[in-house]
Amino acid sequence: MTAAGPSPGERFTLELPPDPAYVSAARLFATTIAVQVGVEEESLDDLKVAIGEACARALATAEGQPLSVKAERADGRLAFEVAQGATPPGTAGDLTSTPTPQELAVGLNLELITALFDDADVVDTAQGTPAVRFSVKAGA
Amino acid sequence: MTAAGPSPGERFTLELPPDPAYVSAARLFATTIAVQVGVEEESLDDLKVAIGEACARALATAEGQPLSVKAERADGRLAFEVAQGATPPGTAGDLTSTPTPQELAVGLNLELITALFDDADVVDTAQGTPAVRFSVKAGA
Amino acid sequence: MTENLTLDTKEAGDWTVVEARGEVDLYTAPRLKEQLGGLAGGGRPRIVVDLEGVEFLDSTALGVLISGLKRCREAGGDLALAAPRDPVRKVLSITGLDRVFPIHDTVAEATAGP
Amino acid sequence: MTENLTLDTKEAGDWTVVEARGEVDLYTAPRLKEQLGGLAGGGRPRIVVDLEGVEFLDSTALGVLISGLKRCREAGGDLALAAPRDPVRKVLSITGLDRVFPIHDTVAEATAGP
Ligand SMILES: Nc1ncnc2c1ncn2[C@@H]1O[C@H](COP(=O)(O)OP(=O)(O)O)[C@@H](O)[C@H]1O
Ligand SMILES: Nc1ncnc2c1ncn2[C@@H]1O[C@H](COP(=O)(O)OP(=O)(O)O)[C@@H](O)[C@H]1O
Repeated sequence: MTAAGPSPGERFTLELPPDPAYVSAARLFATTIAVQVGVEEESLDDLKVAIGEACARALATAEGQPLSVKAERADGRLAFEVAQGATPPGTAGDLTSTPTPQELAVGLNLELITALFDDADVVDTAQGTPAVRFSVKAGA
Repeated sequence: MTAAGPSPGERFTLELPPDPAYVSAARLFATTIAVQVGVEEESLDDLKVAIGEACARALATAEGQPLSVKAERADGRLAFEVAQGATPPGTAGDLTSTPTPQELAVGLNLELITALFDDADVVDTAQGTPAVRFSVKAGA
Repeated sequence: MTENLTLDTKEAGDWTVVEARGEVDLYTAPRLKEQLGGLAGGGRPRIVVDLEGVEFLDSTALGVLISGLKRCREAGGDLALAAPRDPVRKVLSITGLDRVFPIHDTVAEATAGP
Repeated sequence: MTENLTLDTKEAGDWTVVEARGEVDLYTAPRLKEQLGGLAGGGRPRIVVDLEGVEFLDSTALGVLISGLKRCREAGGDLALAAPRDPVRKVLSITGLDRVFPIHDTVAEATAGP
Protein backbone atom coordinates (compact mmCIF):
# COMPACT_ATOMS: atom_id res chain seq x y z
CA MET A 1 0.00 0.00 0.00
CA THR A 2 2.05 2.89 -1.29
CA ALA A 3 1.28 6.25 -2.82
CA ALA A 4 3.09 5.31 -6.02
CA GLY A 5 1.10 6.07 -9.16
CA PRO A 6 -0.77 3.39 -11.02
CA SER A 7 1.28 1.14 -13.29
CA PRO A 8 0.54 0.06 -16.90
CA GLY A 9 -1.83 -2.78 -17.76
CA GLU A 10 -4.48 -1.66 -15.30
CA ARG A 11 -8.09 -2.70 -15.87
CA PHE A 12 -11.27 -0.89 -14.90
CA THR A 13 -14.77 -2.34 -15.11
CA LEU A 14 -18.19 -0.82 -14.60
CA GLU A 15 -21.51 -2.62 -14.89
CA LEU A 16 -24.84 -0.88 -14.48
CA PRO A 17 -28.50 -1.77 -14.95
CA PRO A 18 -29.63 -1.22 -18.57
CA ASP A 19 -31.52 1.97 -17.86
CA PRO A 20 -31.05 5.45 -19.36
CA ALA A 21 -30.95 6.77 -15.79
CA TYR A 22 -27.47 5.30 -15.30
CA VAL A 23 -25.75 6.42 -18.48
CA SER A 24 -24.62 9.60 -16.72
CA ALA A 25 -22.88 7.40 -14.11
CA ALA A 26 -21.04 5.65 -16.95
CA ARG A 27 -19.88 8.99 -18.34
CA LEU A 28 -18.72 10.07 -14.88
CA PHE A 29 -16.86 6.77 -14.38
CA ALA A 30 -15.01 7.24 -17.67
CA THR A 31 -13.98 10.83 -17.03
CA THR A 32 -12.96 10.07 -13.42
CA ILE A 33 -10.65 7.26 -14.52
CA ALA A 34 -9.36 9.37 -17.39
CA VAL A 35 -8.45 12.25 -15.08
CA GLN A 36 -6.77 9.84 -12.69
CA VAL A 37 -4.54 8.33 -15.38
CA GLY A 38 -3.60 11.74 -16.76
CA VAL A 39 -5.78 12.10 -19.85
CA GLU A 40 -5.67 15.72 -20.99
CA GLU A 41 -8.58 17.89 -19.95
CA GLU A 42 -9.33 18.83 -23.58
CA SER A 43 -10.27 15.21 -24.30
CA LEU A 44 -12.75 14.82 -21.45
CA ASP A 45 -15.75 16.32 -23.25
CA ASP A 46 -15.18 14.10 -26.29
CA LEU A 47 -14.86 11.13 -23.98
CA LYS A 48 -18.17 11.94 -22.31
CA VAL A 49 -19.88 12.14 -25.69
CA ALA A 50 -18.40 8.87 -26.95
CA ILE A 51 -19.21 6.92 -23.78
CA GLY A 52 -22.74 8.32 -23.76
CA GLU A 53 -23.31 7.35 -27.41
CA ALA A 54 -21.82 3.90 -26.95
CA CYS A 55 -24.08 3.30 -23.95
CA ALA A 56 -27.14 4.58 -25.86
CA ARG A 57 -26.32 2.21 -28.70
CA ALA A 58 -25.87 -0.62 -26.17
CA LEU A 59 -29.33 0.04 -24.74
CA ALA A 60 -30.76 0.01 -28.28
CA THR A 61 -29.01 -3.20 -29.37
CA ALA A 62 -28.78 -5.31 -26.24
CA GLU A 63 -32.09 -5.09 -24.47
CA GLY A 64 -31.97 -6.37 -20.91
CA GLN A 65 -28.17 -6.82 -20.80
CA PRO A 66 -26.29 -4.76 -18.20
CA LEU A 67 -24.47 -1.69 -19.41
CA SER A 68 -20.80 -2.68 -19.39
CA VAL A 69 -17.93 -0.22 -19.73
CA LYS A 70 -14.35 -1.45 -19.48
CA ALA A 71 -11.12 0.46 -19.68
CA GLU A 72 -7.55 -0.69 -19.88
CA ARG A 73 -4.50 1.45 -19.40
CA ALA A 74 -1.54 0.21 -21.38
CA ASP A 75 1.17 1.58 -23.66
CA GLY A 76 0.42 5.16 -22.69
CA ARG A 77 -3.21 4.97 -23.74
CA LEU A 78 -6.52 4.40 -22.01
CA ALA A 79 -8.66 2.07 -24.16
CA PHE A 80 -12.41 1.89 -23.60
CA GLU A 81 -14.71 -0.96 -24.53
CA VAL A 82 -18.49 -0.63 -24.29
CA ALA A 83 -20.41 -3.89 -24.77
CA GLN A 84 -23.04 -3.91 -27.51
CA GLY A 85 -25.84 -6.32 -28.33
CA ALA A 86 -26.25 -8.49 -31.41
CA THR A 87 -29.60 -6.94 -32.37
CA PRO A 88 -29.05 -4.49 -35.20
CA PRO A 89 -29.93 -0.95 -34.11
CA GLY A 90 -33.63 -0.27 -34.70
CA THR A 91 -34.56 -0.38 -38.38
CA ALA A 92 -36.05 2.99 -39.08
CA GLY A 93 -39.28 1.38 -40.32
CA ASP A 94 -41.55 3.27 -42.72
CA LEU A 95 -39.22 5.77 -44.33
CA THR A 96 -42.05 8.21 -45.04
CA SER A 97 -42.92 8.52 -41.38
CA THR A 98 -41.16 11.05 -39.17
CA PRO A 99 -38.43 9.24 -37.24
CA THR A 100 -38.66 9.31 -33.45
CA PRO A 101 -35.84 11.04 -31.55
CA GLN A 102 -34.53 7.61 -30.56
CA GLU A 103 -34.40 6.49 -34.18
CA LEU A 104 -32.58 9.64 -35.20
CA ALA A 105 -30.22 9.14 -32.29
CA VAL A 106 -29.23 5.56 -33.10
CA GLY A 107 -28.07 6.74 -36.51
CA LEU A 108 -25.91 9.35 -34.85
CA ASN A 109 -24.30 7.15 -32.17
CA LEU A 110 -21.46 5.76 -34.24
CA GLU A 111 -21.18 8.87 -36.37
CA LEU A 112 -20.32 10.89 -33.28
CA ILE A 113 -17.96 8.33 -31.78
CA THR A 114 -15.97 7.85 -34.99
CA ALA A 115 -15.85 11.59 -35.60
CA LEU A 116 -14.32 12.13 -32.16
CA PHE A 117 -11.94 9.16 -31.92
CA ASP A 118 -9.80 8.11 -34.89
CA ASP A 119 -9.44 4.53 -33.75
CA ALA A 120 -13.12 4.01 -32.87
CA ASP A 121 -14.52 0.73 -34.13
CA VAL A 122 -17.19 -1.89 -33.51
CA VAL A 123 -15.29 -5.12 -32.92
CA ASP A 124 -16.09 -8.66 -31.83
CA THR A 125 -14.83 -9.37 -28.34
CA ALA A 126 -13.23 -12.64 -27.23
CA GLN A 127 -16.72 -13.60 -25.98
CA GLY A 128 -18.11 -13.28 -29.50
CA THR A 129 -20.27 -10.28 -28.66
CA PRO A 130 -19.74 -6.92 -30.33
CA ALA A 131 -18.31 -3.91 -28.53
CA VAL A 132 -17.52 -0.31 -29.33
CA ARG A 133 -13.82 0.37 -28.80
CA PHE A 134 -11.77 3.53 -28.84
CA SER A 135 -8.78 4.91 -26.97
CA VAL A 136 -7.39 8.16 -25.72
CA LYS A 137 -3.86 9.23 -24.84
CA ALA A 138 -3.06 8.75 -21.15
CA GLY A 139 -0.42 10.51 -19.07
CA ALA A 140 3.07 9.15 -18.54
CA MET B 1 -35.48 2.64 -23.92
CA THR B 2 -37.78 4.72 -21.73
CA ALA B 3 -37.28 7.41 -19.15
CA ALA B 4 -38.99 5.30 -16.48
CA GLY B 5 -37.05 5.13 -13.24
CA PRO B 6 -34.93 2.16 -12.31
CA SER B 7 -36.74 -0.91 -11.00
CA PRO B 8 -35.89 -3.06 -7.94
CA GLY B 9 -33.29 -5.84 -8.05
CA GLU B 10 -30.77 -3.75 -9.95
CA ARG B 11 -27.08 -4.60 -9.72
CA PHE B 12 -24.07 -2.32 -9.96
CA THR B 13 -20.46 -3.45 -10.20
CA LEU B 14 -17.18 -1.56 -10.13
CA GLU B 15 -13.72 -3.08 -10.42
CA LEU B 16 -10.55 -1.04 -10.17
CA PRO B 17 -6.83 -1.73 -9.96
CA PRO B 18 -5.70 -2.35 -6.36
CA ASP B 19 -4.09 1.04 -5.92
CA PRO B 20 -4.81 3.74 -3.33
CA ALA B 21 -5.08 6.19 -6.24
CA TYR B 22 -8.43 4.69 -7.25
CA VAL B 23 -10.20 4.52 -3.90
CA SER B 24 -11.60 8.01 -4.49
CA ALA B 25 -13.19 6.69 -7.73
CA ALA B 26 -14.84 3.93 -5.68
CA ARG B 27 -16.25 6.48 -3.25
CA LEU B 28 -17.55 8.57 -6.15
CA PHE B 29 -19.13 5.50 -7.77
CA ALA B 30 -20.97 4.66 -4.55
CA THR B 31 -22.31 8.16 -3.95
CA THR B 32 -23.32 8.59 -7.60
CA ILE B 33 -25.37 5.40 -7.56
CA ALA B 34 -26.79 6.29 -4.17
CA VAL B 35 -27.96 9.70 -5.36
CA GLN B 36 -29.47 8.13 -8.46
CA VAL B 37 -31.54 5.62 -6.46
CA GLY B 38 -32.75 8.25 -4.02
CA VAL B 39 -30.56 7.72 -0.97
CA GLU B 40 -30.93 10.73 1.33
CA GLU B 41 -28.23 13.36 1.13
CA GLU B 42 -27.51 13.05 4.88
CA SER B 43 -26.27 9.50 4.34
CA LEU B 44 -23.80 10.30 1.57
CA ASP B 45 -20.90 11.34 3.80
CA ASP B 46 -21.24 8.19 5.90
CA LEU B 47 -21.36 6.15 2.71
CA LYS B 48 -18.14 7.76 1.47
CA VAL B 49 -16.40 6.94 4.73
CA ALA B 50 -17.59 3.33 4.79
CA ILE B 51 -16.66 2.64 1.15
CA GLY B 52 -13.27 4.25 1.67
CA GLU B 53 -12.57 2.16 4.77
CA ALA B 54 -13.79 -1.05 3.14
CA CYS B 55 -11.51 -0.40 0.15
CA ALA B 56 -8.57 0.41 2.42
CA ARG B 57 -9.14 -2.86 4.28
CA ALA B 58 -9.38 -4.69 0.94
CA LEU B 59 -6.01 -3.29 -0.13
CA ALA B 60 -4.53 -4.40 3.20
CA THR B 61 -5.98 -7.92 3.13
CA ALA B 62 -6.10 -8.86 -0.55
CA GLU B 63 -2.83 -7.77 -2.08
CA GLY B 64 -2.91 -7.77 -5.86
CA GLN B 65 -6.65 -8.47 -6.17
CA PRO B 66 -8.73 -5.81 -7.95
CA LEU B 67 -10.78 -3.49 -5.80
CA SER B 68 -14.36 -4.71 -6.20
CA VAL B 69 -17.43 -2.78 -5.10
CA LYS B 70 -20.89 -4.15 -5.79
CA ALA B 71 -24.26 -2.70 -5.01
CA GLU B 72 -27.73 -4.13 -5.25
CA ARG B 73 -30.93 -2.22 -5.02
CA ALA B 74 -33.75 -4.30 -3.61
CA ASP B 75 -36.55 -3.99 -1.05
CA GLY B 76 -36.11 -0.27 -0.73
CA ARG B 77 -32.45 -0.50 0.23
CA LEU B 78 -29.13 -0.17 -1.54
CA ALA B 79 -26.78 -2.90 -0.28
CA PHE B 80 -23.04 -2.58 -0.82
CA GLU B 81 -20.48 -5.36 -0.88
CA VAL B 82 -16.75 -4.67 -0.94
CA ALA B 83 -14.57 -7.73 -1.56
CA GLN B 84 -11.90 -8.46 1.04
CA GLY B 85 -8.91 -10.77 1.04
CA ALA B 86 -8.28 -13.79 3.22
CA THR B 87 -5.03 -12.38 4.67
CA PRO B 88 -5.73 -11.08 8.17
CA PRO B 89 -5.14 -7.32 8.35
CA GLY B 90 -1.48 -6.58 9.18
CA THR B 91 -0.41 -7.79 12.61
CA ALA B 92 0.83 -4.72 14.41
CA GLY B 93 4.24 -6.35 15.03
CA ASP B 94 6.41 -5.18 17.90
CA LEU B 95 3.95 -3.58 20.29
CA THR B 96 6.56 -1.28 21.78
CA SER B 97 7.28 0.33 18.42
CA THR B 98 5.19 3.24 17.20
CA PRO B 99 2.56 1.89 14.80
CA THR B 100 2.66 3.23 11.26
CA PRO B 101 -0.35 5.26 10.07
CA GLN B 102 -1.38 2.25 7.96
CA GLU B 103 -1.34 -0.02 11.00
CA LEU B 104 -3.39 2.43 13.01
CA ALA B 105 -5.76 2.75 10.07
CA VAL B 106 -6.44 -0.98 9.62
CA GLY B 107 -7.66 -1.13 13.21
CA LEU B 108 -10.05 1.71 12.49
CA ASN B 109 -11.51 0.42 9.20
CA LEU B 110 -14.18 -1.82 10.62
CA GLU B 111 -14.69 0.34 13.68
CA LEU B 112 -15.76 3.22 11.45
CA ILE B 113 -17.93 1.14 9.13
CA THR B 114 -19.81 -0.57 11.96
CA ALA B 115 -20.24 2.71 13.81
CA LEU B 116 -21.85 4.26 10.74
CA PHE B 117 -23.99 1.37 9.47
CA ASP B 118 -25.99 -0.78 11.89
CA ASP B 119 -26.08 -3.79 9.58
CA ALA B 120 -22.37 -3.69 8.63
CA ASP B 121 -20.68 -7.07 8.72
CA VAL B 122 -17.82 -9.09 7.29
CA VAL B 123 -19.46 -12.08 5.60
CA ASP B 124 -18.38 -14.94 3.40
CA THR B 125 -19.62 -14.55 -0.15
CA ALA B 126 -20.97 -17.36 -2.31
CA GLN B 127 -17.43 -17.52 -3.78
CA GLY B 128 -16.02 -18.34 -0.33
CA THR B 129 -14.12 -15.06 -0.08
CA PRO B 130 -14.89 -12.52 2.64
CA ALA B 131 -16.60 -9.21 1.93
CA VAL B 132 -17.68 -6.17 3.89
CA ARG B 133 -21.44 -5.66 3.57
CA PHE B 134 -23.74 -2.89 4.67
CA SER B 135 -26.84 -1.21 3.34
CA VAL B 136 -28.53 2.17 3.22
CA LYS B 137 -32.15 3.18 2.73
CA ALA B 138 -32.97 3.91 -0.93
CA GLY B 139 -35.77 6.06 -2.32
CA ALA B 140 -39.16 4.67 -3.34
CA MET C 1 -34.26 10.38 -8.42
CA THR C 2 -31.94 13.26 -9.20
CA GLU C 3 -32.74 15.83 -11.80
CA ASN C 4 -29.72 16.39 -13.99
CA LEU C 5 -31.70 18.74 -16.21
CA THR C 6 -33.75 21.77 -15.23
CA LEU C 7 -36.06 23.51 -17.70
CA ASP C 8 -37.52 27.00 -17.31
CA THR C 9 -39.80 28.74 -19.75
CA LYS C 10 -40.37 32.43 -20.28
CA GLU C 11 -42.11 34.41 -23.01
CA ALA C 12 -40.44 37.08 -25.14
CA GLY C 13 -43.12 38.44 -27.48
CA ASP C 14 -44.01 35.73 -30.00
CA TRP C 15 -41.06 33.69 -28.85
CA THR C 16 -40.90 31.27 -25.99
CA VAL C 17 -37.49 30.85 -24.42
CA VAL C 18 -36.82 27.41 -22.98
CA GLU C 19 -33.85 27.73 -20.67
CA ALA C 20 -32.15 24.38 -20.19
CA ARG C 21 -29.51 23.76 -17.56
CA GLY C 22 -27.50 20.63 -16.86
CA GLU C 23 -27.27 17.51 -18.97
CA VAL C 24 -29.63 16.71 -21.84
CA ASP C 25 -29.21 13.02 -22.56
CA LEU C 26 -31.31 9.95 -23.29
CA TYR C 27 -32.59 10.01 -19.72
CA THR C 28 -33.54 13.67 -19.43
CA ALA C 29 -34.34 14.50 -23.08
CA PRO C 30 -37.93 13.15 -22.91
CA ARG C 31 -38.80 16.06 -20.63
CA LEU C 32 -37.44 18.53 -23.16
CA LYS C 33 -39.41 16.74 -25.90
CA GLU C 34 -42.61 17.10 -23.91
CA GLN C 35 -41.93 20.77 -23.31
CA LEU C 36 -41.18 21.54 -26.97
CA GLY C 37 -44.13 19.45 -28.22
CA GLY C 38 -46.49 21.20 -25.83
CA LEU C 39 -45.40 24.63 -27.07
CA ALA C 40 -45.38 23.74 -30.79
CA GLY C 41 -48.77 22.06 -30.52
CA GLY C 42 -50.20 24.70 -28.21
CA GLY C 43 -49.98 27.76 -30.43
CA ARG C 44 -46.45 28.86 -29.39
CA PRO C 45 -44.37 27.43 -32.25
CA ARG C 46 -41.56 30.01 -32.08
CA ILE C 47 -39.05 28.59 -29.64
CA VAL C 48 -35.54 29.52 -28.57
CA VAL C 49 -33.77 26.82 -26.63
CA ASP C 50 -31.26 28.60 -24.39
CA LEU C 51 -28.31 26.22 -24.13
CA GLU C 52 -26.02 28.46 -22.11
CA GLY C 53 -26.39 26.28 -19.00
CA VAL C 54 -26.14 22.97 -20.86
CA GLU C 55 -22.91 21.13 -20.09
CA PHE C 56 -23.66 18.03 -22.07
CA LEU C 57 -25.96 17.10 -24.92
CA ASP C 58 -26.17 13.70 -26.60
CA SER C 59 -27.66 12.34 -29.81
CA THR C 60 -31.05 11.68 -28.23
CA ALA C 61 -31.18 15.35 -27.32
CA LEU C 62 -30.30 16.22 -30.91
CA GLY C 63 -33.16 13.98 -32.06
CA VAL C 64 -35.52 15.81 -29.71
CA LEU C 65 -34.37 19.18 -31.04
CA ILE C 66 -34.81 18.00 -34.65
CA SER C 67 -38.33 16.72 -34.03
CA GLY C 68 -39.11 19.95 -32.18
CA LEU C 69 -37.82 21.94 -35.14
CA LYS C 70 -40.09 20.03 -37.49
CA ARG C 71 -43.15 20.49 -35.35
CA CYS C 72 -42.44 24.20 -35.00
CA ARG C 73 -41.95 24.67 -38.74
CA GLU C 74 -45.07 22.64 -39.53
CA ALA C 75 -46.96 25.01 -37.24
CA GLY C 76 -45.55 28.05 -39.06
CA GLY C 77 -42.88 28.81 -36.46
CA ASP C 78 -39.22 28.00 -35.94
CA LEU C 79 -36.86 26.58 -33.36
CA ALA C 80 -33.59 28.38 -32.71
CA LEU C 81 -30.69 27.54 -30.44
CA ALA C 82 -28.94 30.15 -28.32
CA ALA C 83 -25.55 30.33 -26.60
CA PRO C 84 -24.30 26.76 -26.98
CA ARG C 85 -21.01 26.12 -25.17
CA ASP C 86 -18.03 24.77 -27.08
CA PRO C 87 -18.64 21.05 -26.39
CA VAL C 88 -22.27 21.39 -27.48
CA ARG C 89 -21.28 23.44 -30.53
CA LYS C 90 -18.85 20.66 -31.48
CA VAL C 91 -21.59 18.03 -31.40
CA LEU C 92 -23.86 20.27 -33.51
CA SER C 93 -21.05 20.79 -35.99
CA ILE C 94 -20.03 17.12 -36.31
CA THR C 95 -23.61 16.14 -37.09
CA GLY C 96 -24.11 19.02 -39.52
CA LEU C 97 -27.00 20.26 -37.42
CA ASP C 98 -25.34 23.68 -37.13
CA ARG C 99 -26.61 24.17 -40.69
CA VAL C 100 -30.11 22.94 -39.82
CA PHE C 101 -30.87 25.10 -36.78
CA PRO C 102 -30.66 28.86 -36.52
CA ILE C 103 -27.93 29.29 -33.91
CA HIS C 104 -27.42 32.58 -32.06
CA ASP C 105 -24.80 33.72 -29.57
CA THR C 106 -27.42 35.16 -27.22
CA VAL C 107 -31.10 34.72 -26.48
CA ALA C 108 -31.69 38.42 -27.20
CA GLU C 109 -30.27 37.99 -30.70
CA ALA C 110 -32.46 34.94 -31.28
CA THR C 111 -35.70 36.66 -30.28
CA ALA C 112 -34.86 39.89 -32.12
CA GLY C 113 -35.56 38.22 -35.49
CA PRO C 114 -38.67 38.85 -37.60
CA MET D 1 -2.22 12.37 -11.91
CA THR D 2 -4.74 14.62 -10.20
CA GLU D 3 -4.10 16.18 -6.88
CA ASN D 4 -7.12 15.70 -4.65
CA LEU D 5 -5.31 17.32 -1.75
CA THR D 6 -3.52 20.65 -1.61
CA LEU D 7 -1.32 21.62 1.33
CA ASP D 8 -0.17 25.13 2.17
CA THR D 9 2.00 26.11 5.10
CA LYS D 10 2.29 29.43 6.87
CA GLU D 11 3.90 30.51 10.13
CA ALA D 12 2.07 32.14 13.01
CA GLY D 13 4.65 32.85 15.71
CA ASP D 14 5.79 29.53 17.18
CA TRP D 15 2.99 27.78 15.36
CA THR D 16 3.00 26.46 11.84
CA VAL D 17 -0.40 26.34 10.18
CA VAL D 18 -0.81 23.54 7.63
CA GLU D 19 -3.83 24.39 5.53
CA ALA D 20 -5.26 21.27 3.92
CA ARG D 21 -7.88 21.39 1.20
CA GLY D 22 -9.65 18.52 -0.56
CA GLU D 23 -9.59 14.87 0.38
CA VAL D 24 -7.13 13.32 2.82
CA ASP D 25 -7.23 9.59 2.24
CA LEU D 26 -4.87 6.64 1.91
CA TYR D 27 -3.66 8.03 -1.41
CA THR D 28 -3.02 11.64 -0.42
CA ALA D 29 -2.23 11.23 3.31
CA PRO D 30 1.46 10.32 2.74
CA ARG D 31 2.06 13.89 1.59
CA LEU D 32 0.54 15.21 4.80
CA LYS D 33 2.68 12.78 6.79
CA GLU D 34 5.81 14.05 5.09
CA GLN D 35 4.83 17.64 5.76
CA LEU D 36 4.08 17.04 9.47
CA GLY D 37 7.18 14.90 9.96
CA GLY D 38 9.37 17.55 8.36
CA LEU D 39 8.03 20.25 10.67
CA ALA D 40 8.13 18.15 13.86
CA GLY D 41 11.64 16.93 13.10
CA GLY D 42 12.83 20.33 11.83
CA GLY D 43 12.37 22.41 14.95
CA ARG D 44 8.77 23.51 14.30
CA PRO D 45 6.86 21.02 16.47
CA ARG D 46 3.84 23.27 17.14
CA ILE D 47 1.42 22.57 14.34
CA VAL D 48 -2.17 23.52 13.60
CA VAL D 49 -3.76 21.49 10.82
CA ASP D 50 -6.43 23.71 9.29
CA LEU D 51 -9.18 21.34 8.20
CA GLU D 52 -11.69 23.94 7.01
CA GLY D 53 -11.19 22.99 3.36
CA VAL D 54 -11.14 19.23 3.97
CA GLU D 55 -14.21 17.51 2.59
CA PHE D 56 -13.17 14.00 3.39
CA LEU D 57 -10.77 12.34 5.79
CA ASP D 58 -10.26 8.61 6.22
CA SER D 59 -8.61 6.36 8.80
CA THR D 60 -5.21 6.56 7.13
CA ALA D 61 -5.39 10.32 7.51
CA LEU D 62 -6.27 9.83 11.19
CA GLY D 63 -3.24 7.59 11.53
CA VAL D 64 -1.07 10.30 9.99
CA LEU D 65 -2.47 12.90 12.38
CA ILE D 66 -1.87 10.61 15.37
CA SER D 67 1.71 9.90 14.39
CA GLY D 68 2.20 13.63 13.77
CA LEU D 69 0.81 14.37 17.22
CA LYS D 70 3.26 11.95 18.83
CA ARG D 71 6.25 13.37 17.00
CA CYS D 72 5.23 16.91 17.93
CA ARG D 73 4.75 16.04 21.58
CA GLU D 74 8.05 14.12 21.69
CA ALA D 75 9.70 17.28 20.37
CA GLY D 76 8.06 19.37 23.10
CA GLY D 77 5.31 20.76 20.88
CA ASP D 78 1.72 19.89 20.06
CA LEU D 79 -0.56 19.24 17.10
CA ALA D 80 -3.97 20.90 17.06
CA LEU D 81 -6.82 20.62 14.60
CA ALA D 82 -8.81 23.65 13.46
CA ALA D 83 -12.23 24.13 11.87
CA PRO D 84 -13.18 20.55 10.99
CA ARG D 85 -16.43 20.30 9.02
CA ASP D 86 -19.27 18.15 10.32
CA PRO D 87 -18.36 14.94 8.42
CA VAL D 88 -14.75 15.19 9.60
CA ARG D 89 -15.86 16.00 13.15
CA LYS D 90 -18.04 12.87 13.07
CA VAL D 91 -15.10 10.65 12.13
CA LEU D 92 -13.00 12.22 14.91
CA SER D 93 -15.80 11.64 17.38
CA ILE D 94 -16.51 8.01 16.40
CA THR D 95 -12.85 7.12 16.86
CA GLY D 96 -12.56 9.03 20.13
CA LEU D 97 -9.81 11.15 18.62
CA ASP D 98 -11.73 14.30 19.48
CA ARG D 99 -10.46 13.66 23.01
CA VAL D 100 -6.88 13.08 21.84
CA PHE D 101 -6.36 16.20 19.72
CA PRO D 102 -6.86 19.79 20.76
CA ILE D 103 -9.68 20.86 18.39
CA HIS D 104 -10.47 24.52 17.77
CA ASP D 105 -13.20 26.23 15.79
CA THR D 106 -10.74 28.59 14.11
CA VAL D 107 -7.05 28.73 13.32
CA ALA D 108 -6.76 32.01 15.26
CA GLU D 109 -8.09 30.30 18.39
CA ALA D 110 -5.65 27.42 17.93
CA THR D 111 -2.57 29.63 17.61
CA ALA D 112 -3.65 31.97 20.43
CA GLY D 113 -2.76 29.33 23.05
CA PRO D 114 0.35 29.48 25.28
N1 LIG E 1 -29.36 11.83 -38.19
C1 LIG E 1 -29.27 13.09 -38.62
N2 LIG E 1 -28.07 13.67 -38.67
C2 LIG E 1 -27.94 14.92 -39.08
N3 LIG E 1 -28.96 15.67 -39.49
C3 LIG E 1 -30.17 15.12 -39.46
C4 LIG E 1 -30.39 13.83 -39.03
N4 LIG E 1 -31.70 13.55 -39.12
C5 LIG E 1 -32.27 14.64 -39.58
N5 LIG E 1 -31.35 15.59 -39.80
C6 LIG E 1 -31.58 16.93 -40.31
O1 LIG E 1 -32.80 17.41 -39.82
C7 LIG E 1 -33.56 17.95 -40.87
C8 LIG E 1 -34.91 17.33 -40.88
O2 LIG E 1 -34.77 15.92 -40.89
P1 LIG E 1 -35.30 14.97 -42.07
O3 LIG E 1 -36.22 13.99 -41.47
O4 LIG E 1 -34.11 14.37 -42.76
O5 LIG E 1 -36.00 16.00 -43.10
P2 LIG E 1 -37.52 16.06 -43.63
O6 LIG E 1 -38.15 17.14 -42.77
O7 LIG E 1 -37.31 16.47 -45.05
O8 LIG E 1 -38.16 14.72 -43.45
C9 LIG E 1 -32.86 17.66 -42.18
O9 LIG E 1 -32.51 18.86 -42.78
C10 LIG E 1 -31.63 16.86 -41.83
O10 LIG E 1 -30.47 17.45 -42.35
N1 LIG F 1 -6.74 3.12 16.51
C1 LIG F 1 -6.95 4.14 17.34
N2 LIG F 1 -8.19 4.57 17.56
C2 LIG F 1 -8.41 5.60 18.38
N3 LIG F 1 -7.46 6.25 19.02
C3 LIG F 1 -6.20 5.86 18.83
C4 LIG F 1 -5.88 4.79 17.99
N4 LIG F 1 -4.54 4.63 18.01
C5 LIG F 1 -4.07 5.55 18.84
N5 LIG F 1 -5.07 6.28 19.32
C6 LIG F 1 -4.95 7.39 20.26
O1 LIG F 1 -3.77 8.12 19.98
C7 LIG F 1 -3.06 8.33 21.17
C8 LIG F 1 -1.65 7.88 21.02
O2 LIG F 1 -1.65 6.54 20.54
P1 LIG F 1 -1.05 5.29 21.36
O3 LIG F 1 -0.04 4.65 20.46
O4 LIG F 1 -2.16 4.38 21.78
O5 LIG F 1 -0.43 5.94 22.68
P2 LIG F 1 1.04 6.01 23.20
O6 LIG F 1 1.56 7.34 22.77
O7 LIG F 1 0.86 5.91 24.69
O8 LIG F 1 1.79 4.85 22.62
C9 LIG F 1 -3.69 7.55 22.29
O9 LIG F 1 -4.14 8.45 23.27
C10 LIG F 1 -4.83 6.82 21.67
O10 LIG F 1 -6.06 7.08 22.34
